[in-house]
Amino acid sequence: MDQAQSKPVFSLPDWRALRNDFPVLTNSQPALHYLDSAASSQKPQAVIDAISHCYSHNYGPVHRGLYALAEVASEAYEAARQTIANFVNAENTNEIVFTRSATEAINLVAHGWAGQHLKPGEDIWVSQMEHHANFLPWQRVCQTLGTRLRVIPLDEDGQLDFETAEGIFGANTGLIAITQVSNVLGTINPIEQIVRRANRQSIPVLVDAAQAVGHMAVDVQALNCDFLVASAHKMCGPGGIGFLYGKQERLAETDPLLLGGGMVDEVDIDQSSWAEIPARFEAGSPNLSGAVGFAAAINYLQDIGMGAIEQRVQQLTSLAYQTLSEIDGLALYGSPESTSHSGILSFNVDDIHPHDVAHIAAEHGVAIRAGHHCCQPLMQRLGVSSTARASFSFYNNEQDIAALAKAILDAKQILGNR
Amino acid sequence: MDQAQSKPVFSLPDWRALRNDFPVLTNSQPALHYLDSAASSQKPQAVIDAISHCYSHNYGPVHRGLYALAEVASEAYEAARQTIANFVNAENTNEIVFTRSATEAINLVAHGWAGQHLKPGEDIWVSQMEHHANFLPWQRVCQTLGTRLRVIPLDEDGQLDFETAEGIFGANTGLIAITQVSNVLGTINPIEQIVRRANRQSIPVLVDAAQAVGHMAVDVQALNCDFLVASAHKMCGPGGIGFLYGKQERLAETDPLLLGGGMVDEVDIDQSSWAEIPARFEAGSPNLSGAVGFAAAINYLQDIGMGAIEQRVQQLTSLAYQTLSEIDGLALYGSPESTSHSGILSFNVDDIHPHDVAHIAAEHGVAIRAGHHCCQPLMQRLGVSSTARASFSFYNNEQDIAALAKAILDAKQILGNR
Amino acid sequence: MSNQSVYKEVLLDHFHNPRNKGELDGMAMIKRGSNPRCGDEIEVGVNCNDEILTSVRFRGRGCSVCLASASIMTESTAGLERQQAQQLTQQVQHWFEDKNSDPPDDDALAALSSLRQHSARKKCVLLAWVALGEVLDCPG
Amino acid sequence: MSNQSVYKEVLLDHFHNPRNKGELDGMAMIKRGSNPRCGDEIEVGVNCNDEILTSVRFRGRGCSVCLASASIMTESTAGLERQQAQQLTQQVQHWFEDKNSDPPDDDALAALSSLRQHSARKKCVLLAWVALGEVLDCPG
Ligand SMILES: Cc1ncc(COP(=O)(O)O)c(C=O)c1O
Ligand SMILES: Cc1ncc(COP(=O)(O)O)c(C=O)c1O
Repeated sequence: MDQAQSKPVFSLPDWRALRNDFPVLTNSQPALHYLDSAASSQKPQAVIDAISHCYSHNYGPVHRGLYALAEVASEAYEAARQTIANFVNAENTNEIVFTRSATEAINLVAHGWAGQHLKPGEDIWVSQMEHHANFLPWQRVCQTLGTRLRVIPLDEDGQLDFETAEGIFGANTGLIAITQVSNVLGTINPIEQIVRRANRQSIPVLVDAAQAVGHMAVDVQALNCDFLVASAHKMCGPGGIGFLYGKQERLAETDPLLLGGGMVDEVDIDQSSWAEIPARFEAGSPNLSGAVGFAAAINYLQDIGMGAIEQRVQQLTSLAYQTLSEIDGLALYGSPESTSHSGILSFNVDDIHPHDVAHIAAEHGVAIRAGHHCCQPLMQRLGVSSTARASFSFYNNEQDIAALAKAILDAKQILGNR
Repeated sequence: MDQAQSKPVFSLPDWRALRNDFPVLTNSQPALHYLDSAASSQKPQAVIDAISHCYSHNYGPVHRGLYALAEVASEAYEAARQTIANFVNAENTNEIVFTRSATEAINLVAHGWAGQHLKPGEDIWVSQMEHHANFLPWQRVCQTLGTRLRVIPLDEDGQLDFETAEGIFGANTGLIAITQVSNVLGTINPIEQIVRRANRQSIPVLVDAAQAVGHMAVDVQALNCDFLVASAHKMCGPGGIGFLYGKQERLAETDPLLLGGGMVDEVDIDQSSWAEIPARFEAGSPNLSGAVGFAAAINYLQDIGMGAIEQRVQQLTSLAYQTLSEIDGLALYGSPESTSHSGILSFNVDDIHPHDVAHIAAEHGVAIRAGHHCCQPLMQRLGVSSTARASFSFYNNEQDIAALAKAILDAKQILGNR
Repeated sequence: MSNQSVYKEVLLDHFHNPRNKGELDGMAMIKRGSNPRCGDEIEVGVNCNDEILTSVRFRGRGCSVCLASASIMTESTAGLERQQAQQLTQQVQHWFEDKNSDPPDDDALAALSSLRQHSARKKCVLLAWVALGEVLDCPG
Repeated sequence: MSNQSVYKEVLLDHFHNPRNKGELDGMAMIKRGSNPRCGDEIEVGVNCNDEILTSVRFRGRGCSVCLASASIMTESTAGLERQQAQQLTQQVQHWFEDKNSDPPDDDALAALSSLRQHSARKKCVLLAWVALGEVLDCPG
């Protein structure tokens, strides 16, 4: 990080040098064109080192010991919480709950908030582009509680179509759970506007920011959402850790999902009293190296600058869009030329099965993903069973895009309509 | 590990050399006497390296890609599952579910099995020595379902007292959830016998093996339990990962706790169908480095040998027991001279508050824990609000015990009855 | 593209010119196999005469590997005794599940060999075979 | 033991010979503070006359730090005006919450200073102070 800090404040990042921060990319022989960052990003050396350092020098149980190592561990864990709070501009540090993932965070809200506060007959709104993680928990809540699952349709460009989402901002809506960025289309949804309209009816909004945090500046106070979730592994951080942001008053009315050590004050045979927030939601031994690695990832990203990252990815995505558009028989989903679009492109080529496209790409050293991307409702809307998807990070470059185009042409040649 | 493998098969491990595998211990200046392994163990270099290597060479999304990195990742993840299955002698690999922790695993069974199969009025039995992780989830099930929480009392020696646990093996019992090793007393419970008696009435048994797996040979087929849980971080592995073992037929009748990506087959707006076992229980992006680090920890322990580890810890515990017994005014809880005892000693000294004992110990470089150890029901039984606890691992040595004794004498001198 | 490619001549030939593919009208026994993860669906139909498979056909959609594997399967099993076909089906499955297993004794299957190193494609290769196995296990 | 020890003379003196500790009969205002994590419980009682704290006493159980801090507190606040006592209470809390803050202007509190680097002991130090703060916040 010293390197990044010593550069003049206003100069552009040296993207070529930054790519070398990622050992998986530099260690790969032949060259790896990693275009699957939306599934999980690669990790910079700074994050790998932070984890090793934690285990080699500062490892101890968090919140549980009176000796130096345990104090250092507890302080590092809480400092990581602070880092996340600052990164998403939470008003209070205790509005950040560590979870194992975005998925757990959504399940926590579904169980602990929706399960406690929604009433039979009320509507929970999601969109047609939700990841299963932001779809299935609500489906279960509806089956259990008798609430109704409603779906915001998409227009031809893959944008949310509020015109046809009748009653979404009405009195019968109990919750809106919506993704900030689609992991298939790359669409960036207008969360601020949605929350503003929802607020008039005091409708809580949960934002699935798994594809947003770490990819663009995310400000929970500006969004003014009630809940927001993300995972570290999609933003250069380690696996096994994510977070839930919740407004203090919302967290105060949320029940814990997991019960166990560290989340109670007094335990009696018959009943128990929960600890304060956010400890209440963090049952079990805290994941210290996860928190430390997560904070290191955020520091790494902030050293580059979120604005620079966003711009870089937009440029790469535009270039990829142009390049792919020129390929005969290639269908791009969503509206990638729009400015409200992040670094994700989904497509199909001729009638070639996406598995074959991805496999042939792999034989070219290009890592893309094929499948339904955990978005079956969206696939139904698009009328396909799967797509190929290329997703871009700031560590990608022009050669990655050229290699992708070459691979697609090869796939056409091998398997395309004859 | 080469080092461990190249030694002749029947020689005793070189414990002094093994201690040097733990960078936190070798990096500490002045010497660290880490006697808090029951809270979380330190990590050997082999585990730290496995995690770094994963992130530097083999990192990719698990179960989701068709390119080489993703295939390597998926295979490493499944190989780790196999390693755990072998380690606890599960009949089938798919009986091992990755969770974030022992805590999550118990909550999964409480929600997904007990919550589905127990009936109002039935009894759930736990013991008076349970960790909150194996207590609170059952308390909630009882509050929700109308089942009754029953508690197996302890006798004077801190052993389960089945004489007074009336009806535990009777027709009204729906589940027994019991710890294999007490994290306060060190008592090893006779799980095999409990399961044998429970089996006559077809009562399922869940074993909280958080303090057992990695500390002694644990064989789920020999125990014949229905469920068993543990966390990697207490057995030289990384934070943020643990597992649930469940008999195939039990897992087949268990509902998932978390819903999201990777755990469904087909998703429709109205309903969805779960994927096969164990994928059904692993919603969200799998924690690759966690699984890889967990497997590395098991390999490390197996290279030393579980028998050797168990024996070493017993020797250290006996020595500590002898040494501490000689201290005037020191009260040891449980029955540490018994052979069914693992490397955990809880005690109090005179009327000195355990916080003070632990703090003064810390000033001597001795890391012990003070508090209720997430076992408030047990504290009530012992008639104290907290205890000091020293816990031993194979990487401890005689000097650690001498330092502990010295620290306790110092605490007596500073704060003891005058 | 490298020599390691799984997209070799024989496989591509079966994909571009699938054998015994089309409607299954008149087939005595039919089973469906599907892979919800990628939306692939195959139906396999078999006619028997005196315990001999007189005709094996398939229809459905899937990736090239899935379709080529089905096509190869129809050629390799037609004409076999039911028990022989069952054995071959098991051999193929075993071949893909256990990296150290020997190849089935049918050279026509060699075109699938390079796919064994791609665990993610296992389901694609086996979809038709699993369906055939179910057909053959039915008393009938 | 090192020189860094928090168990220094003044603290130990307050622990071994606590001031103003015992029954709270006759105290006008009483508040309880507890730390369920370690079972510690303190009750703080205050008598006022004309907005001046005439007597501050405590009882309860806790670790040496908790008891010594309570004892020091009773000496440091008795005789103050209610508002001054409130201010001191806030200063002490702030002093333990913010590592960069200045010490409160009462030299008697210096004995607590070395505990500031032990975040795990913060609750022990503050238990009595928080209870006192609640007493003083009550309209009286
Ligand atoms: C006996 C016992 N059970 C369960 C747990 C919970 O383990 P974890 O915090 O890793 O989920 C612990 C550790 O704290 C324990 O000692
Ligand atoms: C939009 C979106 N939401 C939620 C998730 C779930 O994230 P995780 O698997 O890390 O819990 C993902 C990633 O798979 C995603 O892309």
